Amino acid sequence: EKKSQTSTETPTPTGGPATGTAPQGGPPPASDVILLGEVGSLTGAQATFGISTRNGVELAINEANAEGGVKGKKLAVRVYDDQSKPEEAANAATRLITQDHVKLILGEVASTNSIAMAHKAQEAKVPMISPSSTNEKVTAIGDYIFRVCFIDPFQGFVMAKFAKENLKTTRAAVLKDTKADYSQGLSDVFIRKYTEMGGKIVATESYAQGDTDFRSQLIAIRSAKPDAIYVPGYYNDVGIIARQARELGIKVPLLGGDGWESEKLWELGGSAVVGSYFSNHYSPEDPSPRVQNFIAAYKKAYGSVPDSLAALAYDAARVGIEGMRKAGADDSAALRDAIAQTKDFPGVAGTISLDDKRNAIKPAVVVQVGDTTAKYVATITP
Amino acid sequence: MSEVQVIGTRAPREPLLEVEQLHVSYGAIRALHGVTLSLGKGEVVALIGANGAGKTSTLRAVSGMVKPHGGKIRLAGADITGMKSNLLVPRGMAHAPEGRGIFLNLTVEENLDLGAYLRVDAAEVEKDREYCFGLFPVLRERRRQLSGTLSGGEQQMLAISRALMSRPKLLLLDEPSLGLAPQVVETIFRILREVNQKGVSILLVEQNAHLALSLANYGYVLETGEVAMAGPGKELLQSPEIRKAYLGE
Amino acid sequence: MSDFIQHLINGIAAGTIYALVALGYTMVYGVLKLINFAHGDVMMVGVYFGYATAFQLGRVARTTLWGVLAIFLVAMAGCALLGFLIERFAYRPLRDKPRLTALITAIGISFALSYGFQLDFGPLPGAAPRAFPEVIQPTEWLVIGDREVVVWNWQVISLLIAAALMVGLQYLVFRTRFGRAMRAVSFDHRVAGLMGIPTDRVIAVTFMLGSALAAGAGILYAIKDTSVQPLMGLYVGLMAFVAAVVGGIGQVPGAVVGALLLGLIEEFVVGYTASSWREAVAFGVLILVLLFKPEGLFGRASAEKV
Amino acid sequence: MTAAGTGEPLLQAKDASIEFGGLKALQRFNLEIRQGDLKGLIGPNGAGKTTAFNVLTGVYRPTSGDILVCGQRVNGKKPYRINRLGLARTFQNIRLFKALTALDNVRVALLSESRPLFSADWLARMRREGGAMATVAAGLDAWNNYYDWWRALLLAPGFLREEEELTRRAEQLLEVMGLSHRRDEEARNLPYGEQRRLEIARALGTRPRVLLLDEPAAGMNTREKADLMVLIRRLKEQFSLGILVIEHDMKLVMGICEQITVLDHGETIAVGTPEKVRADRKVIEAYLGDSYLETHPEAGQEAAR
Amino acid sequence: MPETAALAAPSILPIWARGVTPVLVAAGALAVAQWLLGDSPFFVYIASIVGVNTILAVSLNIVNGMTGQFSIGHAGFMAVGAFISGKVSLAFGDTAIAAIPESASDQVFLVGSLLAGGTGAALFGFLVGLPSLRLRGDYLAIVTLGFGEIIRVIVQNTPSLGAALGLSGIPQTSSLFMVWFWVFLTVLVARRIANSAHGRSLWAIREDEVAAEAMGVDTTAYKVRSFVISSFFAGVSGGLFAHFVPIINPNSFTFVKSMEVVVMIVAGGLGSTTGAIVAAVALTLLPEGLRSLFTALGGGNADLAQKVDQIRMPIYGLLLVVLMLARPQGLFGTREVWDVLPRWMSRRRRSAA
Ligand SMILES: Nc1ncnc2c1ncn2[C@@H]1O[C@H](COP(=O)(O)OP(=O)(O)OP(=O)(O)O)[C@@H](O)[C@H]1O
Ligand SMILES: Nc1ncnc2c1ncn2[C@@H]1O[C@H](COP(=O)(O)OP(=O)(O)OP(=O)(O)O)[C@@H](O)[C@H]1O
Ligand SMILES: [Mg+2]
Ligand SMILES: [Mg+2]
Repeated sequence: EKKSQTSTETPTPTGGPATGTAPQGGPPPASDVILLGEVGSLTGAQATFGISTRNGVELAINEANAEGGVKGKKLAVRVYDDQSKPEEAANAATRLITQDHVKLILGEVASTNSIAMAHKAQEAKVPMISPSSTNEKVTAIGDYIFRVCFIDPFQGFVMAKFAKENLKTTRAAVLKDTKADYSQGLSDVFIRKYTEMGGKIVATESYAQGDTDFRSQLIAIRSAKPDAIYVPGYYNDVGIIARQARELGIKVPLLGGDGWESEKLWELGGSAVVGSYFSNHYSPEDPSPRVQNFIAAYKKAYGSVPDSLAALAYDAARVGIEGMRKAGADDSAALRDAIAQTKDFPGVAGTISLDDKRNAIKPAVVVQVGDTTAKYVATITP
Repeated sequence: MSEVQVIGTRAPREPLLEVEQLHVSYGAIRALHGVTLSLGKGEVVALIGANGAGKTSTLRAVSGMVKPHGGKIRLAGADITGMKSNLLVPRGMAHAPEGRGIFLNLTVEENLDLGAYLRVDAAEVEKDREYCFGLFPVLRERRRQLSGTLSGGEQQMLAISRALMSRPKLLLLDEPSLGLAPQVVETIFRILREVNQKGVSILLVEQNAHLALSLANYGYVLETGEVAMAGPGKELLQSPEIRKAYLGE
Repeated sequence: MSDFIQHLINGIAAGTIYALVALGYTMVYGVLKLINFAHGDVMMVGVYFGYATAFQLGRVARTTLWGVLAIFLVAMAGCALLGFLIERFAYRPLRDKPRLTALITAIGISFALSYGFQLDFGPLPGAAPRAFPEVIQPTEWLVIGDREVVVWNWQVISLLIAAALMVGLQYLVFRTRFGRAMRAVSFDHRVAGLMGIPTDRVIAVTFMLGSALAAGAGILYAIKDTSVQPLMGLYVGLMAFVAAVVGGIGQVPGAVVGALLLGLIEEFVVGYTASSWREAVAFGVLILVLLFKPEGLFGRASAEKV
Repeated sequence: MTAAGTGEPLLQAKDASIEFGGLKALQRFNLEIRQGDLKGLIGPNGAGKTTAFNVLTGVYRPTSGDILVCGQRVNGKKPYRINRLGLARTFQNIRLFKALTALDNVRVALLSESRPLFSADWLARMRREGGAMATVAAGLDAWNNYYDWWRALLLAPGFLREEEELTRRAEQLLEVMGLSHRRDEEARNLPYGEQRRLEIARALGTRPRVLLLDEPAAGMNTREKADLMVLIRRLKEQFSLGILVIEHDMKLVMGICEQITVLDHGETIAVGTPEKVRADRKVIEAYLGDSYLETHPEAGQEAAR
Repeated sequence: MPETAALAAPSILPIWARGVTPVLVAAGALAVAQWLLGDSPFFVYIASIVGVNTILAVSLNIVNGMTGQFSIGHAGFMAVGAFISGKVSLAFGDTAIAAIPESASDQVFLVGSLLAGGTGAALFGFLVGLPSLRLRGDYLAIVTLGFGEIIRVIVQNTPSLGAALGLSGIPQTSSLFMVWFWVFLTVLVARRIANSAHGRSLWAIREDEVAAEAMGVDTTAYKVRSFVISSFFAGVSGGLFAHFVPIINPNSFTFVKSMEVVVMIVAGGLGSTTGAIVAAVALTLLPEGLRSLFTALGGGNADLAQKVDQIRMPIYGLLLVVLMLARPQGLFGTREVWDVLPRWMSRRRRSAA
């Protein structure tokens, strides 16, 4: 799970897609429309997550409709807010399934909420694809639950490997977000792998999502004199962390995960973040047309560079649509199988193949934070 | 509405306070229905009546603590019906309310100074404070004590002093003798006489009908929210009804 | 050791910010006995005012003395107005009603503001945090050793401001006529009216003062933490409330001391254990404090005589 | 209940004193109330009368000296325990349960009535035993209470009858105090004088053996005071009480009290029959004032001798 | 205020039957409801949420409304109940009583775990109640608030309780019947307390502690008891919550949640159980209602439909303000239907006769 950006300027509603929404009223959708459901945190502590996820999904659906929809039917999505609360997520999922009779559910970002939804989806046998919940438990819930992102352990491993082999560090410190299960997962694996590879963890500190003063943790880390600091948190915390670290005279590079990926990182971190590394699903620098087109289209609609949350949401939606193209939307079992078949699917956030645990197998890239953009450094495969 | 029984004659005076057909109710409870009374410049007018007759409600309405539902109140000719209390103080009204209304979280001295809130003449205020301390020496002893810890009677003294501190033209007193030692009660009535001689008009609610009526130029008897009887203090004191109903004879 | 000192300094700095918020809080609180739940959110709005102003001024202007002053003034004025409106339309009508009634409207306002600012259309900023421009260039004010102990200029600045405000408010409340009026109103506003005190105005002014203070505090807070986002008010507001109560309701110095205490506890918990225990320990300590001083640190035993 | 020996003192104060930061509000205060007594406590404002009540009823703990209720030492005991020993009071600054109806105000006081696991009288007797017995009584009391919670929750038949019984008794008490017409009015809406009477009704609800009245006549007119005098006497008989009255109205005090204690600055300056007290120089100077002599010549003559 | 009329109310019944009959009737009615509506997942889910909030509101009302102790940490007790009973159910997850059908034994275990949760919460209630003997008003509020936060933090840092991710896999054995039966019990208890000497003692404490003491009310004991009772039911509600929400997570029990409950009881009318119920139901359904409304309205307009769910919360806030301005004493003041109804009925009966 990771955060997204919303444009600093307010997005232009008219520029926004017009057809990507539910048909009139509550009653089951007219038969010539296939209704998808999405649940996200549009309000509350994690509101930024939900919004760009929503945008990504929307974009995918509009493109699909532009291409003529699925089997002659148009697609539409209904988006519900879960206020970043599991009970609300479960509620929203139930509502989508029983009231709106959606064929496919997309979401959530936070693993907790995805799990809540997944139970409902599995019960009702409605396929669900989580774009960016990275906790292992999510897909373990049942055979109707998929995801298009890699899971925490892999990212932890990637950064450990990179730090040890590419950066040749020997002493690392970890600063993790205890409120975010995601951050926990990454740092646990990082610590394990890094030590296995012979490195030494010299300090482990923690903070809580939304904190804005990290000086005391950083002081502790500073006195441990590490070569690098692993901060698998979210860009809006990381930005501030970076500033305050430099402020305290800490010069070693910060390492992070896909949670860093956002324009906001520069806004918040300023020069302080430059030179640090993080693992990611894709690099906007990736010259391949499919990535560049996506970025262009997204920019056009929402006036900002898509973050990996948007990219993953976009992929998730397209994987789902692809499934429908193969198996149609009406037979949920068939749809499930079709999605499960996904192999070497050309997603913008990396090529996706789903394994038997319904998790995406895909390489990760490591990028370095430049002055204005993230520079591609290395690709690390499972 | 029942007939008002008027006895005796009233010496004509330039009216200061005129209340006409005053109606006050608290939610469902109708406290006053049509109270009419007047008070001339320099007069002492007493309001007596049984519990719940509406004496306090009348004062509250006059001093703007409650909004009347009907009727007119005029002060020195100007209509003040439903006006906020704090606008009446500059017009020379002071009200020592039922339950004393002491600021228990403030010291005795601060309470007195609040009485003079709108006054700017520091020196004069100082004088008046000394005057009050002169009247009630206890208060001087306790000037720095939180008034919350004063005894009931001491609080009563404080309430009256505070009312005097604003140098009012019209003084509304709700049962000033409540909970005071006999000696102090006399002091108080002596004071009232003094201030009245200085030209302050007084609207006095008092349970001790004897004291009240012997001080007052004119008196009204309230019964269940209406004026039942009116007349010069002395003559009311003589009237058999009063002696029976309020003096327990 | 040097770490300890640094923690001490940062703790005090953090506490100072809380103190600034708590001061505004405790004023309103002292007068209305109203738990002004929206205080933190008013602060948040103030920060956005400052943010907007800073942008209008542009890179250069906003770092000049006048620019900084302008930022503060605009924010404070804006919040004073906001505070006035809130008081006028959400609290005043409920003044004679049970105290909790106003608490609910306060919560309502708080929701409206904090969630409203999360919306990302119209003039609203959206949920994403923004970097607050460095209107005060952070510079070391004092450096010991190899940057082992650093005192930053903004830390000193906010400390001075807080100290000044504390003295000022204490004077206002206990030495001035207006202060006496405030305390009278807080005890019984109907009788206060009988003293000729313009109750409504006293309360309104107090409210505007409190809100303006919140805005000022908020900007210092944003400078310290270099960012601003719609939910920032929630936690700070809560902590301000806690500090104000622990210090003793309506006690100006109490609010400050309570806030400093809070700041120090948090800093040291985070510095020497795990930050995830911060609230727990902080509240644990505060509860203990209250058990030993039920009227708060500076609170006098209530003067109620039987 | 009534049968309790008239002889032995129900309430005793032995050299009770209390200070408030230097201020000696009450000094070496002595008093005895037996069943059927009707005594008065007077003195200038701030003399310490109400404070005396507070010390007797456990609101304040005496800094020295003893308070005995039914022969048992109660220093520092909680007010509600003292009340259950049979001591009830009214307050000078009326303290009714403002938002409750007149009826409920009285019914609150009646809680000790609920028919429990262990009989109330029985426990009361144990408490008066004092010492270990009292502790046991407290324990059993708790059980009574738990038991009673369940009866309330399960609406045990006995409980229902009792509730109706309680209501009836409450109504009777209102009747006695002449407040029946206010049964369902919220206490805060009653006029001052009626609030005072309601306080007395409430106090009687706790089945006291001694009743302390703090300025019961305040805010009543001469006529109502006259009625009150009669009422107080009647209460004493009807509920076989010992009564102690604080009052500034000499007519009332002198009229109904057999014995009067006079306080000044916390010190007891005189004790005795109305005649004696009224004639006491110290009392006249400190409290009654010379004019009192003028209005009551007979006192003057006595004083002269 | 409770009325003797309230007790006379079900006087159609013989006196010995009044205790249990309502319970039996309710059970029957709920069984039918279950049978009729039980198979609509969405309805059941919403109804369960509403039920849980109702229990919370009614129980908090015992402390805040009746006893006048200002508690703003109710979510804490809910959390305690949720995690304890959740853990219990996980422990007995796959055991079953052979003698009876599995579904039945599930319910038995559910009730068991609920009681466990309730008792645990009640224990904490006792602990939190103790300070109330020394602390008044907002000082006490801070303690309750602090307690709530402490609980949340502890859970967040305890892996065995799911830490940040939350506790999942709890058997989802709750049902419409179960939830609303507990709602009924809570209301019944609240009401019967209110109509007993105990309820009056609580009110006395709310009105004036000194006077209450002087009238023989053991204020300390009563304050603690009110805390214990109210937290017991809060705990049960938490337990129920854990058995129909797939995953429970500390973020569901923040002080914002506590505040929502306070809002409910004040909006309903402090001290009025009826009000608490109505407000709880209304305020819980409000966001869901707005959702339906907006989707209906915004169907055509893409942009609105996009923002709908974001606008709900600000609107919710404003509606609160409006509500309190319109009815400052709360929906019901301090009145109860069962105080008003019986008089009304008896009047009808009389007029009929
Ligand atoms: N705050 C209030 N709320 C509701 N009703 C009230 C209030 N104050 C007074 N009343 C009612 O108004 C009527 C008149 O009361 P008021 O206090 O004016 O009488 P009063 O003559 O002052 O009695 P007392 O001599 O006892 O002071 C009474 O019936 C009383 O019940
Ligand atoms: N809690 C307290 N703290 C400080 N001083 C107190 C406190 N309670 C009472 N006093 C002081 O003790 C003295 C006696 O008070 P008390 O109320 O007993 O007087 P009283 O005899 O009842 O007078 P009154 O007839 O006016 O009611 C008063 O001077 C009062 O200021
Ligand atoms: Mg009156
Ligand atoms: Mg007294």
